[in-house]
Amino acid sequence: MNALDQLFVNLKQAIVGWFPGEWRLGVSVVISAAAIVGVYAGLFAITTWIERKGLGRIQNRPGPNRVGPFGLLQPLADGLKALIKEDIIPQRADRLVHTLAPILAVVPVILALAVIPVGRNMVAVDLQAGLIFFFAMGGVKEIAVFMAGWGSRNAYSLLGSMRAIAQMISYEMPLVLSGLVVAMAVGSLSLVDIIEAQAGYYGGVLARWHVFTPWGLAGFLLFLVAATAEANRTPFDLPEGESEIIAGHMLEYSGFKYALFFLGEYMGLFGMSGLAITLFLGGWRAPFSFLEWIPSWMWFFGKLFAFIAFFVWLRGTLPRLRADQLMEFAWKFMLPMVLLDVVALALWQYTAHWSVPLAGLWRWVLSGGLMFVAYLGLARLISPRRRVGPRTYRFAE
Amino acid sequence: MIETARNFVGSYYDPARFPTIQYPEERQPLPENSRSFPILIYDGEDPEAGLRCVACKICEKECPPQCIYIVVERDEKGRAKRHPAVFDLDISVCMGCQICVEVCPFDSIKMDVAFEKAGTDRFGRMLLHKQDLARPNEYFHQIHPTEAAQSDERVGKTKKAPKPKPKPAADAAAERQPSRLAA
Amino acid sequence: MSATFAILATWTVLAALGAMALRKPVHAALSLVGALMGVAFTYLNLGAEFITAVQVLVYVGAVAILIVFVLQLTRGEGVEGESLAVQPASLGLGIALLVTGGLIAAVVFLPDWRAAWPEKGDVALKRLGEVLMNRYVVALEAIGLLLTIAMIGAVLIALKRPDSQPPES
Amino acid sequence: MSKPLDFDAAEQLAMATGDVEPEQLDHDAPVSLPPPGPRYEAVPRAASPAIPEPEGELLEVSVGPHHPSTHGVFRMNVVLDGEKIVQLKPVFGYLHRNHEKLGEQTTYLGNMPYTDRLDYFCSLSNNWAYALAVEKLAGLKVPERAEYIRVITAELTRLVNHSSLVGFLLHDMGTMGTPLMYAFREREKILDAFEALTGARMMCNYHRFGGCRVDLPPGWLDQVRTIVDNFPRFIDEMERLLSENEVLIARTHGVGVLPPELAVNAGVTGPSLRASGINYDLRKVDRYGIYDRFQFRVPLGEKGDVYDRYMMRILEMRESVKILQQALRDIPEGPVIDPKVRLRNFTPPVGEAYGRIEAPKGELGFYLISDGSKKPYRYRIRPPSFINLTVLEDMCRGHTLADAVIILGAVDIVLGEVDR
Repeated sequence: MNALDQLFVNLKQAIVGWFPGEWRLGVSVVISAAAIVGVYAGLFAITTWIERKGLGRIQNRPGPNRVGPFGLLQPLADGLKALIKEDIIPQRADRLVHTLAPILAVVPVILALAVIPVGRNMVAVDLQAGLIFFFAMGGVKEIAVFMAGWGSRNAYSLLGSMRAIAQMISYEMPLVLSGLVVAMAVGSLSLVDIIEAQAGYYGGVLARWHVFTPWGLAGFLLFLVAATAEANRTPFDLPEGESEIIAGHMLEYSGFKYALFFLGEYMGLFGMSGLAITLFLGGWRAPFSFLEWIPSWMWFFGKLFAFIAFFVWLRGTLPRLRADQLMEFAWKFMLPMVLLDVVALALWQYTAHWSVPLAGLWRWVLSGGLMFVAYLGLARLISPRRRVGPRTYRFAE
Repeated sequence: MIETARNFVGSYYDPARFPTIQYPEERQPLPENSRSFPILIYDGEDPEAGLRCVACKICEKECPPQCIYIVVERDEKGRAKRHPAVFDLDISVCMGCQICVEVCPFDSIKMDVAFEKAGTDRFGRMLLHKQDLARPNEYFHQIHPTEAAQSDERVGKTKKAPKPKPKPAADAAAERQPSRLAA
Repeated sequence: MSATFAILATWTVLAALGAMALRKPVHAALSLVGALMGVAFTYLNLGAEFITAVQVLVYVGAVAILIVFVLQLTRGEGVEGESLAVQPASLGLGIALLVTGGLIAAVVFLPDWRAAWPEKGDVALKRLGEVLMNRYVVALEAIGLLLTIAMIGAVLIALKRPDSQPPES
Repeated sequence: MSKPLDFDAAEQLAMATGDVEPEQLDHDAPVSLPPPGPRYEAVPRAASPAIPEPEGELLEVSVGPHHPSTHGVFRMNVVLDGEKIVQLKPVFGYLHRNHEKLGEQTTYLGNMPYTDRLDYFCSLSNNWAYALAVEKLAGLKVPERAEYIRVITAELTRLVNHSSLVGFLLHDMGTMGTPLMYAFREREKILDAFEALTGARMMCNYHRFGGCRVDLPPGWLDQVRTIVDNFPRFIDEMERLLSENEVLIARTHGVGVLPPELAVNAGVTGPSLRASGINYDLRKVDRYGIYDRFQFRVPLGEKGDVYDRYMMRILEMRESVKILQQALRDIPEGPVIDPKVRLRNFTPPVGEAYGRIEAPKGELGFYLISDGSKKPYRYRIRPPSFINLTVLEDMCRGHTLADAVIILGAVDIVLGEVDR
């Protein structure tokens, strides 16, 4: 069991061990980087397949089923097609900016993925400020989006990139704050420490994940919504809203550059899901004590696949919001909720050493009640129904 | 969300929720009335001699997009024979409306069901001549059995017996009773 | 001076020069982003992870975006084709010399500047927090208040338009 | 919001067109003639309203003709102030194919397949409207069974159109085509029935002057019965998926409001007009065909926004199912076409006629003048999508571009009909 759990760690150490001493650091870094790029790029391929298949089934279609068994080789065919497609740069486009943008859209995301632990002892770089580093790299993506929109010299691209940036900035606020709630609770910005803090089991069975606390549950949901927006997924996929601005900042891209943008988007999705798992769902930890025999990295990737399936499901169901509603939602709902979540955490921590009877229940009522009441109030405030009221239809005979 | 999940699961076991047909391998049976493009019916073995068409040019006149082009065959003295020298049909113009079939008093032009007519040549491949259009009566029976039986009955009424060289008489009677109206 | 530092320093200086010399405002802004990133990675090279992340988050993620946004919304046509360098050149040179001199003086006249060098590792982040929240807490709060006031002022300026409500029904 | 208008608006409209007696209109209440003169002042609309003082720079964007959400080759020249639309100019004609002039060069029968191509989602309704006009012109009677078949095909067409429209509308809102696929799943079953009946799935060319082309194939009624019986299940699904969806409500409530006065003045018909609260349905007003034999209701909207227009479609589908169930129950045996009608050399007497039906998109009318020859002397169409499109700018002004897309989607245009 332990051997399987530490399989990749030991494998890496074995390979590093073959090299002379002064080479070892370099080799270790190269292996980690290659592993991250390789694993997540492979995951990207599988995800496109899952997404197309899932959407197909949701829409009562078979999805890709021609290339390979169950269409499993479809990502390969897609990639090949993207590679051999003509790469068009608009004549009046800013060539350098236009070309750099897709690269810049992928690189920071890969850097961000490096800090997420995927298993016990399996993290490429354990930064002291890993959480902030992750968010910072997410911020660099905005520059890439701007470069793509501006460099293409297309009104739709520019509009799309402006929308995308406005959306990303607005949702970065609740995203970072809901992440920081966890950092406050744990007292560290290192993602490894955050997973460490979620060790142990309630009653020896249920894991002590943050999502099982009132502030953690609220934070998780808020984080999930913000992450959906940050990763440009429905219902927040306005930047590429094809019915309005066609493909947004990616409009003028074709061939492999377009594929790179997609790679960036999906890797961003993995990053967001991975972070949500790390912050709230115990990272690579098992949910129940009796399931601990399953290797840690399997837990991480299992949770990641669950997230991907959830996002596909969401995409198959919901229409997208309008730009101003999106902003309204971010500033009038998400931000106050996240700030209140900080208060909820404070209440939770403050009452940690209460010695009244049923202390656990009271803590839940206090901290969770705050979030619930806030949710009810704010949701009523922004609900479109409040503005128009229910409809009654008359019928003429 | 629940509704889409229901459809996701349903698509695996409920055929009503999974209407896709893997087209080139599987095909939906075409209903009998199905139509695609016109064909010319001939009796007997010889597609040239057995052609029912008498080059009356009614379909040419009635065709809304005017995709039919007919030249009457003439003998040495220049008299019109009851046979088309040229019968061209441009299926890039044809809209498959079936009006030629309805107006044809000789049960000669009918609708095919074959729809896979794609080709790489925009012009030559799409202009069909009478050799391309001619189909035996047995084929017609195959694709539209009910209609073919009715048509045979009418043709039998107007022609005493199928001869190698068709000589349809009493067009007037057929004209008064156009084929589709009796159906 | 390590090779990493040499690369980063060259990169930063080149990008900073680009920010001054490039003719298109957007190019200049993007070049500035490059310079800021160079500085950020220099911090990382020095082991200050938190400062790196904050530098990227604040300067690249927010300030640079703000700059390109402003450039885009004002279209930046007025200054297109001109260098953004300070005119006249002598004034700019003077300012540059003053800043450089100040930095050198600070380094030279600091009693023991090696003592101010933080140890690597955990200390950087933890100590930073402690110092900010204890010794300099008043200054920190004052800066926060100042920024809040500035933001409210900006909102008030932006709110000048009275009929900004979308037409309902 | 002004007070919702009632039946007298419809009376007024019907009388304005001049071919309906006022007695025919009011079938329940005692006849009370409205005072002479139009009760709705024709409010002149500025052709292109003055652009208000712009806050910043105005941006002119040309949406289309190759834009994924313009439902065909259609272009909107939009002037934007930020994201808000200050001016919107629809540009169409990319699909113009000279339909009306062509109609004057073609025989009466030869026009029938062309009417399929007007609104290619509802070829059977178009057929009916044209057949109705020619039958009025020539004074033909339609056999009982053919009338039932016409009602069945027209209502099935309405189901096809409305369900697809709901799908397209939601697709415009960005649902990745899920409702669209569900709509197409149901549409496919109806198209199969059409193919079994007429030989073609979309370009049916089925109705003839004085009846229908062929009789129903064996088993067809059972096939349709199965479809109709299963259809409410689909509508329920749609409603569960959409009508209570918070995002859909946010996107559609209060968007693209069409005031009833404007709707009447601009000649808007169909679900868009009824969504504004005006009771005007030709099936009730004209009672053409045999619609007076069926029990059905006409849903009326409240606010006239996109949500109401969407709900009109859903509710009308339910009513259509009711009509279909009655028609399928009552359909008699008998001939399907008047055997005296000549197919070739069809020459109606000299005169003129206007035949109109309640097509899924609104009032579809064909106006014909005969000079006694084989071809119509004048052939004119009143296309519902085209006339409904004229209020697009009024509905869109002040909303964002994203709203314009769904407002356009809810108008329900088919460019084949707009451009002709």
